[in-house]
Amino acid sequence: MSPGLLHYLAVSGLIFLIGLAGVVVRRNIIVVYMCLELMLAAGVLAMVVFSRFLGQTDGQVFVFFIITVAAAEVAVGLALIVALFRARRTTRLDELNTLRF
Amino acid sequence: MSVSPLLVIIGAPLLGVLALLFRVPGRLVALGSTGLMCVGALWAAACMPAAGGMQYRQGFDWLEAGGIRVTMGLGVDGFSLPFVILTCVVALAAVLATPRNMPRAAEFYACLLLIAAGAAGSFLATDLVFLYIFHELALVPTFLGIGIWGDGPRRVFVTFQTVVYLMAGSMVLLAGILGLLWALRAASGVAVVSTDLVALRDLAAAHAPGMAAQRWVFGFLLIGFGTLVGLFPFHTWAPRAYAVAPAPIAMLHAGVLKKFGIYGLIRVGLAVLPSGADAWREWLLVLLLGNILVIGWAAVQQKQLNDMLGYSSVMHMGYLFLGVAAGTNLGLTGVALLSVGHGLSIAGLFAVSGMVLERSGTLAMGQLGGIASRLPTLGFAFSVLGLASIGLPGLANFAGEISILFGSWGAHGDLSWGPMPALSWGVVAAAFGLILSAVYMLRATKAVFFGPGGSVEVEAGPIPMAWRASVFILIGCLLVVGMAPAGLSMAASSGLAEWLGGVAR
Amino acid sequence: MDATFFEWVLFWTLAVGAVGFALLVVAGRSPVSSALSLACSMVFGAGLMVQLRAYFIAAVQVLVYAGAVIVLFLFIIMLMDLRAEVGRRRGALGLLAVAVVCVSMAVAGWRALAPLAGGGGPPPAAPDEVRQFGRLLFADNVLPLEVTGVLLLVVMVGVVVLCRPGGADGERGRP
Amino acid sequence: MPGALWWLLLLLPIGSALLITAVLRPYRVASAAVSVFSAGACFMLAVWGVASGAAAPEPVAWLRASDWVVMVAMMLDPLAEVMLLVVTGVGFVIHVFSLGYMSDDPGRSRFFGGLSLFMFSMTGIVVSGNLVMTFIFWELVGVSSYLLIGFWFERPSAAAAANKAFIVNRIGDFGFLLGILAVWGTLGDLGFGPLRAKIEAGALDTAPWLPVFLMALGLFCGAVGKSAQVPLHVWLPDAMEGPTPVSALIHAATMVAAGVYFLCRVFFLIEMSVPALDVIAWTGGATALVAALIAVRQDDIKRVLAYSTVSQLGYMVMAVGLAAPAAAMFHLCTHAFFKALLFLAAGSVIHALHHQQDIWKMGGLRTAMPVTFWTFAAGALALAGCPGLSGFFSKEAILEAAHETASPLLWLGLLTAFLTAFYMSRLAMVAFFGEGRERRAREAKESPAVMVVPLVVLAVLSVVGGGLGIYGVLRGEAAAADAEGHGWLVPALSFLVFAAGVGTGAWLYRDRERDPLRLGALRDKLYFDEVYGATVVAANGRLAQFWDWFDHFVISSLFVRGTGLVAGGVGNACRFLQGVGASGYAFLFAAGAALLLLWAAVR
Repeated sequence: MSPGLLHYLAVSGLIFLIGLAGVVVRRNIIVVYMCLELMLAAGVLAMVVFSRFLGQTDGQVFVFFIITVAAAEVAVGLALIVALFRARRTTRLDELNTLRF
Repeated sequence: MSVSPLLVIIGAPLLGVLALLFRVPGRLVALGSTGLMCVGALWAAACMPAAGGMQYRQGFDWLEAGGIRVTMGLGVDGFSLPFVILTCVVALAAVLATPRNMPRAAEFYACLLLIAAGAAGSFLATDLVFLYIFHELALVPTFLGIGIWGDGPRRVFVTFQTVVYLMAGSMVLLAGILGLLWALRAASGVAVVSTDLVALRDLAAAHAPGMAAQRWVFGFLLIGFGTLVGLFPFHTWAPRAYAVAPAPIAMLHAGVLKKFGIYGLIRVGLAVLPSGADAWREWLLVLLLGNILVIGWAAVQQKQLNDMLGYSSVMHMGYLFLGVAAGTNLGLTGVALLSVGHGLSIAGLFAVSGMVLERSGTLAMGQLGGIASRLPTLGFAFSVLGLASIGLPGLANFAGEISILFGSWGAHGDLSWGPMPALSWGVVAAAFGLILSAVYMLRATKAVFFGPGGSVEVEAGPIPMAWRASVFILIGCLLVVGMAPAGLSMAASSGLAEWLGGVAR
Repeated sequence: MDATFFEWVLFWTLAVGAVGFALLVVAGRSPVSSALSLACSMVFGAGLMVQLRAYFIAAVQVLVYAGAVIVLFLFIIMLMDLRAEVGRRRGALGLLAVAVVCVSMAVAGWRALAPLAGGGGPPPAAPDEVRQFGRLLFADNVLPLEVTGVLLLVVMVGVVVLCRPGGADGERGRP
Repeated sequence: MPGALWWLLLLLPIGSALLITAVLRPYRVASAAVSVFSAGACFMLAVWGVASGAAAPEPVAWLRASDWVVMVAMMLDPLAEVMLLVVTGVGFVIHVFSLGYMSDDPGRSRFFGGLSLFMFSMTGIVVSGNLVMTFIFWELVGVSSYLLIGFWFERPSAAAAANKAFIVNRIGDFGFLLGILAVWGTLGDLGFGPLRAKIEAGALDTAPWLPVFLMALGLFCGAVGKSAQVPLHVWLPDAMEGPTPVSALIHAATMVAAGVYFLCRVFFLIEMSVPALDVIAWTGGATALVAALIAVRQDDIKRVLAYSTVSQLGYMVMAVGLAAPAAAMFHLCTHAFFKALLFLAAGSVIHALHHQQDIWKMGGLRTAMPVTFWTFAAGALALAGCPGLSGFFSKEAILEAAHETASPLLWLGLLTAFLTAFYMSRLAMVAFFGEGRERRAREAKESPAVMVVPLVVLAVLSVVGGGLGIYGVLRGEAAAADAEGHGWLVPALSFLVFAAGVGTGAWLYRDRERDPLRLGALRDKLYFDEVYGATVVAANGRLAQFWDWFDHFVISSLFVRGTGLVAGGVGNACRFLQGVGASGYAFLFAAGAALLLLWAAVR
């Protein structure tokens, strides 16, 4: 009995949680961003797993679009981080609280 | 919309406010509009038939949404006539009592006129929603008046507290009104409830809401109206506000606006929710005794003249609530009479205390003294008005108080030889309140006006003629109503009989 | 030792690899090591996909995701010559809170997905899987494809504007 | 006389009062003239009305609600007519006297305004036809006495005395009002006529004794307050702060008698409760004795007369308690004459000595002011009960009533009579005999005619008052016949007591510089004021402080400000949610998601 749906989902869930923990714990904005990508990757993995186990390739088409959008998002995010870095000279998340109460 | 006295009464001040927007001398406009109001009131009184039903009904549909139909309606009947006359007379007196050198006079007169319009409107409105709207219209300028022209160290704090307190009261009242409409719709099953008072009363008579609903809704109405009037635990805003308010604002608010709560409670509470009123009777009795006795004793202890007047005004509200608790026709007629009497006398007293403040710079009774020897008019006016407010026969308050005491004696209980009903014990305590009122009023008269002279230098000099006219008008009306109250009392009692129908025993 | 045993060995190595490197991303001291471990994690993920016979997606993931995105990260890190994070770690209480949240999500997920357990491996891949994929992509979903294209164009213009020496707001010409 | 003219009795004085206060205040002569004219006209009207036996006018509705109406009605039976004559007569005489007495006072117009207001209210009480109307004029009389006592309001003592008088009266009115309410509640009517008819028809026969007792006690409360009976008598001696004509008119002749008059008016109601009668009788007796004792040791001439008034009022109330209202009214009438006379004589002495009121600073006035002395002597003898004068007959009638019911009050009455004779002879000896102890006493001259003539008129009335057949009118002609044959015991005893009193007084106080009797307690008015001050007034003060504290701190600070603080606190507490920083937001986001998942999973 080869590895079933649940196992794959478990792996993607684990990766998702690790990403989430990273986002919350880490202070450096770049690393937070990477963890965000990690969560996204977990999502992609789950999509592929479901599409394969349900036998339809729609899932994979959808994944294709996800990856494209993710790429676009990374580009914009990093551009923002660069602009932010130039303006504030820091990447520590705690110091970026001008909008805060 | 034919020209009727009611339009004159409400229109005059509103037009006055408009006129004040242009560079028109404020005092002239204010005097003109309040004068017109009095003419309208007299016109309405003159043409009031003996039947006492709602006269001059006019109005137009204003809003129909969410299951209620609101009509902007005006009308006056025997019961609301005394209140309207009181509003117009006190408005005129307040304008006259305003000192000439008032800073930003035009805005001040605008505030006065708005309060007068709001108060008159709330007594003339024949629609529950407009009753509420007019009162709120009158409240806003009161806060402005206290905040801007008031004096005293904690002016801003007191204004803030008053605003929040009265807003809370209004919200509770609004909840009560909405609860009322909802309960009626639930009980009667009619799709759209017209908020016209007459329609509401008939609907409630036909399909009386359940006991629990009546108890809850009347509770909200009582607490809401009570806060606006100064029912015992909800009264703390009143003395502080009057201590800080300028005299004309205090005159108008204490004299007229505070009666709105009592008028509303009778007009809406007793008519639409009679068994709700029965349920709350004991609680109301306890609260009003708090009013009479607790506030009475607190008044004896006051050090400032305006504080004392504020407490005395709140204490007399206890008598009005006793009349409402009794709910008998005689008791409620007494409420109408005492409202007029108390309105006139407390307005006069605040006018005098305003002048005392102007002439001596302080209202601390410890420092003041001997003002009657330097300013005899002031001494005479305060004595007469003070005696009126503690129920001297021959002046209006007494007729009201005696009717309330007789109306409440033995109401809701048999009077044969058994133990006295609860309300009669309330009357005993209220009668004891007469002694308390005598104690604090005479103590104040002696401290401020009699005696050799206080430590504060009082600026003698002639009292302006306008101020004399204002006090003369108030004392004159007190005498007229006091000497011959039959006119007002018959109008009020027939109006009440027609309005409360079988309710008032 | 039949085929399933081999599959399980492959699955476990790939799974442990992916999760391990994901942990490294979070626990990594310097951002560079985090970036690299992120790349490795992506590759192991792709491996899993290969095991699932979704070859095209695996290839796309490695190419676009692991390749381009991670390289971009490295590029930015180098640009901003970040030193290793010097601030103190998050307070114990914070860590505990996060742990609680993650564990509860894990439990909730497990409870929700429990009925799916069992069931064998994935059905055999369709022979013309890529052709089918192409038809889907260019026949049925041509509109989303074009929109994505436009999106990428917009993103490129945005990035160029953002990273111009004037910075996001342009007029303050600070270095 | 047409019935409608009776209304003038009320309209004239109130008209003059309003006219004076509103218009004539600056013109002192005109206001005095208007006031005296209205008093004189009222007296003429009263005499003409009583002589012509005019019927009472139609009542007018004063206050009307749906089924309850208060009428302004007049009730003119022999009792009211006698009282009316006394009130208007004495009132007019005192108005004339005031012309002279107040001639040099700046506030004269205000004084006459007050007097007219008083005449209006007093006449109102006399002619009133129902309980509420009586209560209305009751309060008006209280207010006019407040205004007149506090006439010289610059003096703090006068202002305090005025307050004291009004508040003590108000306490009496409190009980009175409850009495009226009880009567109205149980019998359902306010007019005296209908009430009397209902009671005679047996409305109260089935009633349990306590409510009737309380009702009668309530009505008696009003009399206790107004006629200064023991618990509430403290205000009358302080009321001497007012000008002397005021003391004469209000605090001797008329106002204080209103209580007794009212008791006689509602006697048909009070007599239904025997325990109430006993309470009334013993209160009257106690008041008479206590006041007489205190009067013995007073040094201020007006204070002596004030306590004497309280004592005589005690006599009248005792008579009512002994079911002899006619005797009480007879004594009231005679007392009105000689007490007004005594006060006016004292006024004339004070006026001559430039406001000197201490008797130990006087002396030798017998030669300096002969007419005042002889009129004063006539009044004093009448008061002391010298046989043949009016006081003797009226006091004897009261003692006769006590004798008939064989109650111990007879001996108490005789003791009081002795004390009365004693302090009056003391007063006469110290003030009028011997020689002037002070310069002002030696240079005193007789008062002008306008003051002396009223003295003579009142002296004549005091002397012949007993024989005018007032007693016959009061008790109704039928009973007059058997009045004489009462046996000799009481007249003999009262003469004996009179002689003893005058004798000891004369012997003890001939040519004395100081008062030989120590009796400090009596000089300090048996410490009533101090006791009241320590108990009632202090309790009121402490209660006021407590409730003020309660209102200030518990309600306005604790509840009102408290809710404000609570609202602020909750707001603050929630603030942390908003300001945690980026990672905080992420955490909250994650926590929310986790909760949702858990909820979805568990449901």
